[in-house]
Amino acid sequence: MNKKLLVSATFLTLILIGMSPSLMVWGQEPIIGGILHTPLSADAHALNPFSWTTTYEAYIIWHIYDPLVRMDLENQAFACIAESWSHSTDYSEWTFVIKDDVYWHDGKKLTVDDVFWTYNMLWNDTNVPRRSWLFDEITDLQIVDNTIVVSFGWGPKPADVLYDLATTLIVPEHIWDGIDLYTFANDEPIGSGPFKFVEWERAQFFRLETHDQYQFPIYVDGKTIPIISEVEAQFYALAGGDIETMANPPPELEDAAEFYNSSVHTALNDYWVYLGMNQRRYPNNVTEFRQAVSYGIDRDEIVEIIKYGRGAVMPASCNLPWGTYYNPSAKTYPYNITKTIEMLDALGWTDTNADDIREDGLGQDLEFDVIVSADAQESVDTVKFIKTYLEPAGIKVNVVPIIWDVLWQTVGGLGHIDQDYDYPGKYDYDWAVLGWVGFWSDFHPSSFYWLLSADRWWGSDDVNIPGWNSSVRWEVTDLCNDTLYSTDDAVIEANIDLIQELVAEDLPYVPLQVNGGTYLYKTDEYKGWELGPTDGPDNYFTWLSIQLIKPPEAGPGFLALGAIITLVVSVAFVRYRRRK
Amino acid sequence: MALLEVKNLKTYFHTRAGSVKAVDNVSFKLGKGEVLGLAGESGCGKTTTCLSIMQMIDFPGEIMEGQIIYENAFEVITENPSKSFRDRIFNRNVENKKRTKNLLEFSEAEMRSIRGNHISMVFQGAMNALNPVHRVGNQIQEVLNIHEPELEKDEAWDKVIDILETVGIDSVRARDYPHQLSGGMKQRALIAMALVNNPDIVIADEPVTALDVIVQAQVLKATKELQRKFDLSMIMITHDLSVIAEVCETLAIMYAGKLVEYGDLRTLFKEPFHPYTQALINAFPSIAGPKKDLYDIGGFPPDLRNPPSGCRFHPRCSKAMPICSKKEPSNTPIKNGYVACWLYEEEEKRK
Amino acid sequence: MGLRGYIAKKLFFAAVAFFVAITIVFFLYHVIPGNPANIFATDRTVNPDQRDALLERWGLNEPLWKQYGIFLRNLFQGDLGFSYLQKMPVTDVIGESLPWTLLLLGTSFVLNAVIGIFLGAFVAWRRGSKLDTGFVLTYNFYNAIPLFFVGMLFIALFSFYVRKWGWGFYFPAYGAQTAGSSEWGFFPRLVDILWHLALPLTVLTIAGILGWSWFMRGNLINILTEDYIKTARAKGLNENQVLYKHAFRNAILPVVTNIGMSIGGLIGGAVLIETVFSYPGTGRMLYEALIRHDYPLVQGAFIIISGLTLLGLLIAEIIYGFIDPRIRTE
Amino acid sequence: MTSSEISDYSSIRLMRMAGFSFLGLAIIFVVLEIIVVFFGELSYLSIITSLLLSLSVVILVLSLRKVALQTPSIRRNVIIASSWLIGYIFLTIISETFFVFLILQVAAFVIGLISMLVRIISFTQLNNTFKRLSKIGYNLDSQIFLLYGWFAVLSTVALIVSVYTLNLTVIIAVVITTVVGEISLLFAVGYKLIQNSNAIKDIFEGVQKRFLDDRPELEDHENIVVEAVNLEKLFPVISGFFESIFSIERIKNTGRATAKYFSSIFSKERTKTIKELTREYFGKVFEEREKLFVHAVDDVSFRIHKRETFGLVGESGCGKSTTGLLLLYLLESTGGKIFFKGLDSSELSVRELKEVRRYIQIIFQNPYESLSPRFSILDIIAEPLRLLNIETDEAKIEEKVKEELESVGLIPAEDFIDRFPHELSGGQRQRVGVARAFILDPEFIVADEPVSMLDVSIRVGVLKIMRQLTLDRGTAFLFITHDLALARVMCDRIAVMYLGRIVEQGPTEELIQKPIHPYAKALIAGVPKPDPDAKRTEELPIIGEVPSGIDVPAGCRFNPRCPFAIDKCKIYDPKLEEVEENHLVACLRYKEINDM
Repeated sequence: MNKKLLVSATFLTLILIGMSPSLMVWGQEPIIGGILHTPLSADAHALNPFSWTTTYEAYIIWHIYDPLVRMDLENQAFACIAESWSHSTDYSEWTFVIKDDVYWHDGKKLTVDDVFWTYNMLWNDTNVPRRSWLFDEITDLQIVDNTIVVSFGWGPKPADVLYDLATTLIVPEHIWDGIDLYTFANDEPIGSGPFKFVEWERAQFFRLETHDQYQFPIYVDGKTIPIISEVEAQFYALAGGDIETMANPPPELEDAAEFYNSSVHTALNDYWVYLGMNQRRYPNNVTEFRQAVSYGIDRDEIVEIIKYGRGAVMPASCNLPWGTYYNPSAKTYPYNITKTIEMLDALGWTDTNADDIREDGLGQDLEFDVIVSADAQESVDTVKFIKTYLEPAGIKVNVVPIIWDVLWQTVGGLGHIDQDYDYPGKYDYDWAVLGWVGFWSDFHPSSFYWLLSADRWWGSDDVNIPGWNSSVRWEVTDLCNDTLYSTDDAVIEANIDLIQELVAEDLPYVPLQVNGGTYLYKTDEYKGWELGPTDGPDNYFTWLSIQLIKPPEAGPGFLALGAIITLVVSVAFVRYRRRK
Repeated sequence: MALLEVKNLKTYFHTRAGSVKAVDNVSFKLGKGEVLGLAGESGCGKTTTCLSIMQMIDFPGEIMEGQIIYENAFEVITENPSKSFRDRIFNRNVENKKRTKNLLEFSEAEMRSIRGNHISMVFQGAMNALNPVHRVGNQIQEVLNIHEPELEKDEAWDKVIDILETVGIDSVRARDYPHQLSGGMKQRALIAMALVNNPDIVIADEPVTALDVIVQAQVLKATKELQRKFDLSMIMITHDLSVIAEVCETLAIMYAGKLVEYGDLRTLFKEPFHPYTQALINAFPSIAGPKKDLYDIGGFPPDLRNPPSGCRFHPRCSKAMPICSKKEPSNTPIKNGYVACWLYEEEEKRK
Repeated sequence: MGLRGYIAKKLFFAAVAFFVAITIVFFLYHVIPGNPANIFATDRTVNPDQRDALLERWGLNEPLWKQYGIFLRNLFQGDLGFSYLQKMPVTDVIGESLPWTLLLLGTSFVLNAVIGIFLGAFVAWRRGSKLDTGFVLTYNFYNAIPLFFVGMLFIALFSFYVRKWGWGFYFPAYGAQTAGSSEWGFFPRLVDILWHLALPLTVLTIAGILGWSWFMRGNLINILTEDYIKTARAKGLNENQVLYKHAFRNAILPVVTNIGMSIGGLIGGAVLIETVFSYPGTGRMLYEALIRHDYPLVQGAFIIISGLTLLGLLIAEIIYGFIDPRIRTE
Repeated sequence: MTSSEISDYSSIRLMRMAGFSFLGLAIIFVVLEIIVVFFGELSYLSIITSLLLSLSVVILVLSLRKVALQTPSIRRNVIIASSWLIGYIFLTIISETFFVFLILQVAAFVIGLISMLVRIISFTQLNNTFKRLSKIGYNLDSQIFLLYGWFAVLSTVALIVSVYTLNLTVIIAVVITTVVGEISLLFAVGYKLIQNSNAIKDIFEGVQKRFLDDRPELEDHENIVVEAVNLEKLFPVISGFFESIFSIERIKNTGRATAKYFSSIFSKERTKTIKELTREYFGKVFEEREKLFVHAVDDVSFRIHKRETFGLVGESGCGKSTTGLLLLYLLESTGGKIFFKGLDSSELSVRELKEVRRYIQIIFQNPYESLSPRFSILDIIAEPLRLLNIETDEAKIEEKVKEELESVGLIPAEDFIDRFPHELSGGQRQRVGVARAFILDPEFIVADEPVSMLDVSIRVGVLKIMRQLTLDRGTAFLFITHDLALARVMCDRIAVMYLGRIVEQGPTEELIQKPIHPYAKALIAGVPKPDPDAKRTEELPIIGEVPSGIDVPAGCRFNPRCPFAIDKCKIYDPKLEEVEENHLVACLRYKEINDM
């Protein structure tokens, strides 16, 4: 009996010691300033600021490196390495003044030479992925004192230069000079950003500490970025206090967040989803038909049900209502199935053979296969919804989920490969559900240029994946060019208004929704969260302002102590009884 | 003076379809140095009888009644018997106040010190009775390890070598694994295993059935010699009367869970009393002497869940009388034994 | 002669199987749709020339058979290639994740085998008892639940609710070690790693233990009806001696051959568990490399995994040869 | 009939086999050529070489046929060697034809490895064969094969190197070496064959003559139902292969031989030729492989007449069950012939064999396992009728089954017809088995230990029924048992088998009363007698147990256990000789023994 007691007490103690988290911090100094924990859902691959391939890598890289200019939460330019910037009157020559008090993480001073080296490399070395299309347009680079002068053959808009070119991350010349970018893993990156790289355990975590020579004060001591692949696990980690923020919590748990001292912030994501109707095929190239389909889709319901309300309806004009250039008179397509039916009837496309499916002008059934990425359950669900919406209007929709690679190939997304040869499956689709990334809500002219001009996307017409080729397209292209070269704001505004109206009327893309994100963040430990309409709580401006308000619990593991005492007492007890 | 006496042993197997009376009221005696042959068809209860003596009946079997009196039983009685798991399962009464020589009252621990030590058993050895993953010598040595733990390892091994040579196996084979031995050698090894600790009684269950004739003859010869050498008491279970004829002195014939005839071997072979014994002896083909026609008993053995009333042999008996199907015959003494048959009971009564 | 020949035979077959496996992996993976150039497919900052240059640099513009030839040649030289994504030699990438997988799988495997076998033996010995019934029920119940769900349940329970309820202890919901633990010194770090290991290991091991003991139980129940068990009892052995000296070793023979199979199962389960618990193992890495078309990494990971499985199988068969004298001496 | 005459038939089979493989190879060549031409690249030379080589193999096989007549072991060797060679050629063709395609080089790498093994084996095998040949007067020097073997090894190594380096020059060099090597081999073989052309002529003529004239004379065709002539069944012990390939001994020997050879080249003091070296290091190892056959049935001949029960008696492992299976056509014999009603089984087509099987039935040993538990008794017995479409009318089938059941003593038949096997006792089940065997009125029945699982009281009944049915229906009956006493009850004639051979054969009573062969004597003496006074012979005449079928003793197979064995018995293998009418004994000393 005694023996059993002893053994079980020992076991219990060992288990308790093993379980005790407090032992982990035994003997450590109490944390001042605190370490911020923000999760990533997948590992980064290589910390190269030019050839990153996933947002996860970009996230880490933007902690470590700084550009000349960062975008603030309202998408306005914020001076980072550049102190100020100016341009010639025709916008063709841009001058950036470099700050004097910027240091690399290894203590060296950041000079204009580093900036020049970085820009020069991207300008001249065509093998390096250029993070901005404007590098193609540069005609000359010069250093004058502490300024760098960038010359163009024409005058791009300030928005283009600031948002696109000046956000290029600057790398230190003394480290990068002479390396082979293809094999450079950049394992211990040296940047000038707010956080210094400390440690990266692959697939586990990143550890960053505050750059103490950073130009702005930072109150936290550092950041730990654990990689947590499952959102549920992220949620429990957040609720349990292991991490401070997370994105897109499981919807069923979202409401529970406030019980665990978390706040919810919702913002729009940089992701637009549209229904691409392959206009290389009849009847997709009939504008009235596209409009009819557009009327037949209840976008509000899709956002509400499939997206759990996270997001917004995508306007047909490709510009969000609160954007700078939004044109309220552009056409919208509120859900109206009777209108769809009317329009189809007006086209004369009726059901003649009584199979509940209308025939088009050529007598073909209005039956369409919709290809959609099988990885994205939300998109598949969206198509299923569209199927039910269009059924009463006599349009039959088949859901065809396929893997992303194949989908991208089929819709012609491979871009340059298209021009050279045909590969199997190219453009062999009816409809597709796709998205765009990279166009902020406050559109500036270049966004339209990117999206709708016939001249972009490495010179191919595949940017218009649905094969938009009507006369309106050329009109829009001309307008875009006009806008880009125009210096008159009134003309620009008028052009953009017109573009929006044209696009909304002609519908190159049948709009669906703009995805949104929901973020949770712990309010009881830190203050100074900065939140924007398109940004979560974890952003550059939060990093600059966040402060610890609750000291972390630290000290010896009381539980372990208790366990040891229990052990000693039980041993003593057993001994005592045995002697007796 | 009987070394082992089985009195009214009843062992039943409880199945869903009813109790199988595998051994029903069996009694016999085994003297010192005597070789008893237990013969009968398969399923007649001869193996169950012997397993009952060893108390190795497994669930759902149960020894219902009877006594197994073992003369040297007191040698193993321990002072403080404790009930083991198996004791509890089989409801053994080990806390009795007055200890008798009845093995059925022994605890599992006490039975263990009897098994292999006082009473050992030889199973059909052709394939499975030796553990394939242990060396033959070690398997034999194990018996010594259990029952004579004070024995040094070397001494025990010497003993193993001795006994193997006694039964006619070359001592180098002690380090072999069972699959390296031939059938005959395996059987010899099993016999060696049974004999290594000088038991009083050896129960041999069909020891030569699976062997070829020549090997069979060799093994039987060795067995006989060993029995004489050690003055062993043996119970030889077999369905082969010729094996019994060769080795045994006393013969017991079982039929359907009953002992139908018991007596001196020579007498019984010359002048069998029970019709079943007669039939059995006549049904055996022989190689010696002139060719004779074989006797066909006819019919088939009964289902023991539902045995025939009265004498269990009566449906197949050529001399059956009306009374046979109504009442069970009792044991009628004959020369050196008894027989359970109405034919002779009537005679007794008539006298 | 016997055992050596046996081992040689097994080695030969293992080598052939390995070769076939890597060939299949190479071709299957190269002919499925999609290619590594799509890593940049949606990235408008990478222009066509750069993509072509990349493909050429990676040797992907060569015909498939030539790529295969080069792949094999490199393989024989011990070179698994250069990961496109990680910009590191594949051996280094795998070298970072493999120890974690081995830690998780190896520990789990040893625990599975040892506890599973003994539990199985124990349950078989008490077959028909309440313990046995309980075991059978548990086995069926646990098998009916998907492993990742069990993992999630464990996270919710032992990582979060215990903290919420104030039990004073908890297990981490993610990762293999605390960030920064590398500066703590050996023992605190070891404790930290074990602490992180606890949950995934438990989930993986419970399933394994149940599987192994189920198998063991079945074997032992069969073995216990064999004649040599009767012989052993007739020798006067007590129940424990019969069980562990005679029945156990025979029952364990088929279990040993099962090792290879169970390693395959373990790796399958480990991918799930690694994902659920964000454990930095080879399985998870393989999964990511697969969807990103990082050919060399996938091939490398596959070679390692199939190599491990085959190695396990080989070891199992050699162990079998050692413990079953019938194979050893024939 | 002597064994050499019978071997003729085997060798014709061998010829056929060689012919077919040649044809098959030719087809493969054509296909390969098409492929190669289609892809536009080709090394014709190697294809042609391989073609010629395969031709040479065919000639080789033919030339060896005469030799094959002499002893079974050489014949075996030839078969093995030629099949190895054919396999090797096939592999060579693949590896060298596809050589030009870089992708298949890797396949060639693997195949090359295998082919190297095959080459090593085949040339040592041939070496052995030729050693034997030279002993009996055929002077085909094995040196050339050794040379060729070394060539092959070197070229394979070069092949591997070439694949590794992917270097075109090396590849071409390898092709040339291989081609030169193989052409030289071809010439060498051809030269030797021309030298021995007379022998070849002899062989051809001899074979033709024998094939035409030497059909066994079957006297009394009507009465002989089954005749086994020099039946032979060898079971290869498969596991031996890898052991022999990978044995450390062999690897060491290879190393030693190579080292010695090269050292002798460099030291310019050739102490030993390659031939001697190879003999020294390889010869012995490969002879081991030859033993790895279980000689289950070896040279067994007997006849079974109508209405006759023939007993095969012997200890377990003596080959009696295998003989039964051979006679049932359930196993294919490796040598000898079976005549069923005068029909030679080896000349029957598959369909004809099926037809013949209808007349041959089996009674199994274990009635507990041989009856399907899900079939009713009616279905079990009627199954052959239905399967062979002999009777389609269900009522008639039932009638017939009932009749059959009654004839085996399951009376009344109505009680049994709808029952299932588990409801019957062992004896009843075996009677059902007997009924099933007899329902087709077969000409011949094989019963393998039909009563050994039954109890004594049941046995007699089943035996009597079988005996009765055999006599009533005139069936020939093969009764396989280990129990001579049972055989005495059942059989008209008995053959005693020992280690795959019949050692004594004769009428039952005569054999049991007056056995001649020492083994038969011992067997009879060993049978237990159910009589307490008639003790078994106190001193058993023989000792030990049956040796394994793999290590068959030289000379008389019984000599290690025979108390009468003398030196002569260890050398000469006795043939069955007729002692009295119908009483055959295979013993060299039977006269002396019986006089003793």
